[in-house]
Amino acid sequence: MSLLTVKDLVVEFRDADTGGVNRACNHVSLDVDEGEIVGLVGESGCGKSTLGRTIVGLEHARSGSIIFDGVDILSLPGGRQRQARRNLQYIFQDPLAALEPRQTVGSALDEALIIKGERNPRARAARISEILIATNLPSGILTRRPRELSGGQRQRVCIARALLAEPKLLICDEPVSSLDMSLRAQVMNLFLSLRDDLGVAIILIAHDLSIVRQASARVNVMYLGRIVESGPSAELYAEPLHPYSHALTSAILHVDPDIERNRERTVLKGDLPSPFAPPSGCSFRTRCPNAFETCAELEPREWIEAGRSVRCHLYDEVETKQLTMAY
Amino acid sequence: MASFNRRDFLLHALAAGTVAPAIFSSTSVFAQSAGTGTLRVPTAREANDLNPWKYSGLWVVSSLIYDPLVSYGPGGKIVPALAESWTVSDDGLDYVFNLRKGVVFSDGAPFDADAALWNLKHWIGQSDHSWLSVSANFEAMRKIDDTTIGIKLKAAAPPALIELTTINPMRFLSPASADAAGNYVKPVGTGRWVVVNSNANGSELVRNDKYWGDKPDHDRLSIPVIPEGRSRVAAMRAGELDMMGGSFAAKISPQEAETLKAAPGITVVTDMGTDTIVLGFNPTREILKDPAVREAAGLCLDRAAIAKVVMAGYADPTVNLFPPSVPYAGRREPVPGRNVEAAKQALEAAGWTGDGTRQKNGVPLALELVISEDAVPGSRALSEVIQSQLNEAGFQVSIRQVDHVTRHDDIPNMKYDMSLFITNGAPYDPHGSITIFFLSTFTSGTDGKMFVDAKNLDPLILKALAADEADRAAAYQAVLDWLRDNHAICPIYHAKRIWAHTERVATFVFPTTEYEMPDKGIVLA
Amino acid sequence: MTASRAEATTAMRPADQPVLSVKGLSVLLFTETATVRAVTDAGYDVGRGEALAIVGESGSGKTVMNLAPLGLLPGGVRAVVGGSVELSGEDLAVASEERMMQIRGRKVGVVFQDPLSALNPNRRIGPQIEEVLRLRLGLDPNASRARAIELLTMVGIPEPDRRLRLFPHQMSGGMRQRVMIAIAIAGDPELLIADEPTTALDVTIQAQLLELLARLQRQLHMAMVLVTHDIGVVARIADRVAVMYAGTIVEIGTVRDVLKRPRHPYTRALLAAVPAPDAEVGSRFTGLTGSPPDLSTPPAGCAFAPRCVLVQPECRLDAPRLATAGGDHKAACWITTPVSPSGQEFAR
Amino acid sequence: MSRIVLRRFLSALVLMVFASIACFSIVTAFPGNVARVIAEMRSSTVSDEIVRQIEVEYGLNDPLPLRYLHWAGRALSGDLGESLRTGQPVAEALIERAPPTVTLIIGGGLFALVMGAGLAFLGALVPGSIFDRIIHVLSLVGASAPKFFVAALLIYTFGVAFRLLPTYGFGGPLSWILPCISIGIIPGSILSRVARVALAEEMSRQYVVTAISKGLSRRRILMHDAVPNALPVTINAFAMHFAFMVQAALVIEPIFAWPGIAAYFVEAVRFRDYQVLQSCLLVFCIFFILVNLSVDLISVTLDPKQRQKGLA
Repeated sequence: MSLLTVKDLVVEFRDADTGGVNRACNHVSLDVDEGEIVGLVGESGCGKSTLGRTIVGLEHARSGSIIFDGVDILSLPGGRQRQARRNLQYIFQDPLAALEPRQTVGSALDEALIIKGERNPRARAARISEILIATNLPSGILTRRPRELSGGQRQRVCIARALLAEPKLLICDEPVSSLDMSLRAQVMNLFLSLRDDLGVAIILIAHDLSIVRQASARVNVMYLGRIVESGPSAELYAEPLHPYSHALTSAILHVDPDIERNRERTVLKGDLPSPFAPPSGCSFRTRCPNAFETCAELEPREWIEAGRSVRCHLYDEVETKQLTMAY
Repeated sequence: MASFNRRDFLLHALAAGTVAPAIFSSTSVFAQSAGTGTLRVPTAREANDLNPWKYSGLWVVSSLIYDPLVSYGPGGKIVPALAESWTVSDDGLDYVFNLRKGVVFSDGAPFDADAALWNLKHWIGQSDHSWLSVSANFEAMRKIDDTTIGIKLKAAAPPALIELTTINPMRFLSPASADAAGNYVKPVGTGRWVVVNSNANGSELVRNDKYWGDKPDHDRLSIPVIPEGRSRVAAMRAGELDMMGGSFAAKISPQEAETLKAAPGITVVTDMGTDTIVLGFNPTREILKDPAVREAAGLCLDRAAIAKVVMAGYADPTVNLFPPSVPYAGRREPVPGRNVEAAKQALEAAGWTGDGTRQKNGVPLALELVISEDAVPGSRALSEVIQSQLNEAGFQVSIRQVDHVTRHDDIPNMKYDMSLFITNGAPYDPHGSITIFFLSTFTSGTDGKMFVDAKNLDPLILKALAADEADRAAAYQAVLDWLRDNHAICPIYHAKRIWAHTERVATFVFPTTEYEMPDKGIVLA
Repeated sequence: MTASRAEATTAMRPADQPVLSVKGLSVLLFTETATVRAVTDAGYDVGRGEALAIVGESGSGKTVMNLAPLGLLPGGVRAVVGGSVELSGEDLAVASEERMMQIRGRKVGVVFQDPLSALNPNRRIGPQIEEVLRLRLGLDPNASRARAIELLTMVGIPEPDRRLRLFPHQMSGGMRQRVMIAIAIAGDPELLIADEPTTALDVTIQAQLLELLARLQRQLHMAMVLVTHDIGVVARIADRVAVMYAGTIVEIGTVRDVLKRPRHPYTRALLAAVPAPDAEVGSRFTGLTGSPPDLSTPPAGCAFAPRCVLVQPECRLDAPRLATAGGDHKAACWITTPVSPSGQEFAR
Repeated sequence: MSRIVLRRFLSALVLMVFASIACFSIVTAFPGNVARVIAEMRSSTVSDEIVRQIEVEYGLNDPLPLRYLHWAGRALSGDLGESLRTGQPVAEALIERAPPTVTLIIGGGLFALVMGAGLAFLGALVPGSIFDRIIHVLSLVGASAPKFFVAALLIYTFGVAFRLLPTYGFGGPLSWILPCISIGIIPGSILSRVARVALAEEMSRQYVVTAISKGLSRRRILMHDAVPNALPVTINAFAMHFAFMVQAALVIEPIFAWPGIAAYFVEAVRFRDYQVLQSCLLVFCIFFILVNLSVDLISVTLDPKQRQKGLA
């Protein structure tokens, strides 16, 4: 069953000076099952971080619903919302910024347990040593401060701290993008073990597509506040339906120079349009190699079939037929 | 400035070149200018309103512009000024003044009986000026002829002539300079100096060439305002001032006097002061009603040491209320040394006993000494010495330092046990201080009392004030004797008058009172 | 090898002379707390029209190795550079400051990692491009403006004359990096150093910029040094690649040699750490254990030994040097690339 | 941008209202009977009757809010009342006394700016040079030396010892030198440090490396990149010290016998001339607020992000 169901979520930002409105999440819907890793990919500014932050309550939703663990969070009053989100934890992109620089790792972890209400110091110590093992951190790290740690260690400390709250869902916003490739593996494997051993569900927000592909069962592709495609990751990568997904997967570089240099790549033209003035119709049409007149006129509807969904006018004609690559 | 060609530019540059040295030579408005005839004397405050009938102006400046009918001579002798001669009727009610002939104001208007009466009308007999006996007792005045006027009083006022020597509101403004309604507009008098301008920067005066007496030796008088003592001393040392000092112009503290004395080319001159610093007791306080307590306090004071240490020697220790420079100052009493043992004995005998702070019937011998630097400069240091000297005999003295406004609230309202007072000095004394500080029926509203005793002291004071010239000395002596015998007050010292001048001043002559600027007799080198 | 290289040098015609020739380069960095041997005994050549990629983890010295000889380390970092760096035969070590300014303006162009911080946020794009044209190329305002428009067109910026009036924050990351590239090629340089040029950008933009860099390099016939940690980028546009670990080049050769037949265990580990496109969903990631050594106290022996799967006792005694693994392909590993019996590798 | 400007103006206006209330209440809360002081100014003799009469005349017994409204209303029409001590209209006195204060603040500000910015620039041009050491020493001395001490030292050196400059008085340009230096040297030395650090920080930024890679000289980068970018920080620091020069003027004006507004205030404090006190405080507050407002506006102008945002 679904652990988290986001339905028709709308989040808007208003520029205080110009009065312009940026609809960072535009009727976004998302499902996460228990113990599932779901990927969320897209370019910076597409709204993927906003979606994550709104789920954990860091941003204010304008409309829509977030049902977590059977509770419709947004319908609750403020204080109860925090209570309802107790089992939701957020991991930031920059672990250094997320940690208090003067606080030792030990006291940061201890604090998390105190906030949770654990009064017994002995129990807290025991819990911390468990979590260090789970996150593959040496116990000597407890007396160190964030600056004295390697990037991977810092990120694992952040994860350890989040885990102390015994979350059912972790939202990880670019958890490995600041890490070297050799360290990425350590952190990503930790996520996989958390899911396997503790049954934690994870929303993995990232722009590194190859990592998302390997880690998540399902992937959502976001573009300008919309989820334009979602589906099982192996299928989506092997056969992307949306032209944007196609461009994204095509951007994954192969390490074999022979393969890499001989393959066809879809290189998108131009930049992400301003979210304050998105294009009419399909917001991707300005960069889409397949765009035609309808794209500028109508917003595409969502086509769903066999666990995959896509928002693209290319599928208007095939309608009931099986969704396949139409270009 | 549409076209500005090269020739114009050169012309301007040339002009600038000739003007520039002028600008830079007169670096300050008060810097020594090309002529040597400017005397530069600072005041600590600005002259403000030079209206002769108001009190807000600076009298030392007014004294240079306006003349009185009669002047205060050495030793309190009344000497002619705008009045060449005068007569007082035997009952002391009728005054007739024969005005000096041919005197004109600096604007050319004649000083005659009309001008004199016009001036008197502006203040005499009015409530704001009732602190002056000549005003309080005024009945009528009249023009006898063009150069003779008469003033009639309701009751005799022996200090009347001395009061007429003072500055505001006694002095004479040119009626021609007033507006149609007769109100003051600008300062024009018959005095030795004419105001060129006077503002917050200071006052610029030039010699009055129409002056009726000896004209000044120099043609300009520059009176800059320099509020800070330190800055005045520096300016003096830098040669930017010629002389400074006086209680009301720009007071030199004893410490500053020492600094100036050490500076090359600066002479510090002193003269016997005309006022007295007095430790006064609030006679309404129960503790202080006991003469033994007051006597003991007096015995504790080491006046010689205070004059030497606190005043750096610029003071004469005293037990007299008035210095000899004041008329009817009374017999000189020897200044006793400090005698703490005698003080202790006096207290013991009066029932004040115990170690540390003495007590009597459970009441500690604790007194509050209220001081204000604005009222008596040097109060802080003096009060600390008094505190420690009194403590030795078993007093417990606490000091409360207050500002100008609070003092003027608390002292008249008798919210103090002890306070430091300063007598008025010449020309107001002895009658002024005797009345203000000791007569129980008189309220000045600002000064408070050094001591009062309606039953015993008031009759003596009233007698002295009313006494004619022949009896006056004895009558004042009776008051002073009473004060001494009853240990009513503790006079401490007479501060010396201090002036300093540079070598530019060849001859320096003290003015007769501290309310005036040194002027007559000053000769520049 | 020494002999053959000497022969090669003498035989080389001026036209074939490498644009950049680095020999025995060492860089010591002085930080507040320590002295760090950031680069040790590095050597490589880059020829005209050739792209050399330098890969390694952060802290491996790949950026310092390229920027320190040009005096382009971030503010406050003091460095001592040893060895020789020759640009078109001119030794940078003996160049005066004045000459260095000319070299930096005319002969070398640099593209930095983060285009937002690499551009002055408070100046318009135009002046930032034009100042180099005016000061280093001596163009007048009209000519420099025309040239700036031309440069922006070359790097694929639409409406260049309008863009010149914009501030960096008014452009997207991709556009800013294009501006940065325009600045780098403004002096018509012989060598382009691109320091992680696509790392800070989104994937779709990365693709655009890699195409652009590759096209410009061909078009302008520049030598290019591409510093990156992304092996995919190397595979895409580099001709040769040097792999750095702990301040030393551990493997160097053609892209095909190094990426398809890696010799050094570190190169192999890096390649393995890249998720395979056909990896099973949910399978574990491959990575390296441990972390790079602290270069303020460099270890004896092979710096990679503590993390190496092939480590042998002798690896911890003496540091291996680059030895040929066939042709120009060299690696520094006692185990995979033992020194040839002739011992000539030691003669350097 | 006009939106931002308008907002800043409005908040400055609101601040001014609060400041005026504060000025009014602080002064009226002083102890001491004002009526008695007024009475004393009129005559040497003060009776309780006269005091009561004055209390009625000046509305001293009215409730405070009413007195404030009266005062504020009249102040808005330019009538700041009359000095209790001299009877002079306060507005007139303030205008009369403005030139010395304006000269002092502007002259001192300019000196501080030239000294601070100059030293910082020279220091940044050749880091570690003699200028850097001067900045270091000055910022240590400047932060600890009392203002009157600096003034006294200058007066002694240039006035008394060498007799080069006048020791007091507000006259020609030469007489401005010592007071302006006295008031400007402390903010100047602090500013030199702030500006030096700001420049150092700018010079350590990545865009400077870019500029070096373009083949530009250190001097040019300093002039065209670092200085403009260090300006907002420096201006902010300068403005703060510039505003606080009013406080320094309270010391400096009396020392140099400059009849300015600050000296007027000091004298008014002594005599509890509360009409003058309120007005001076109000003038100081308005000065503070205006300085802040101008800094805000300058910052907006200097920052292209804010500027563009407003235009869009």
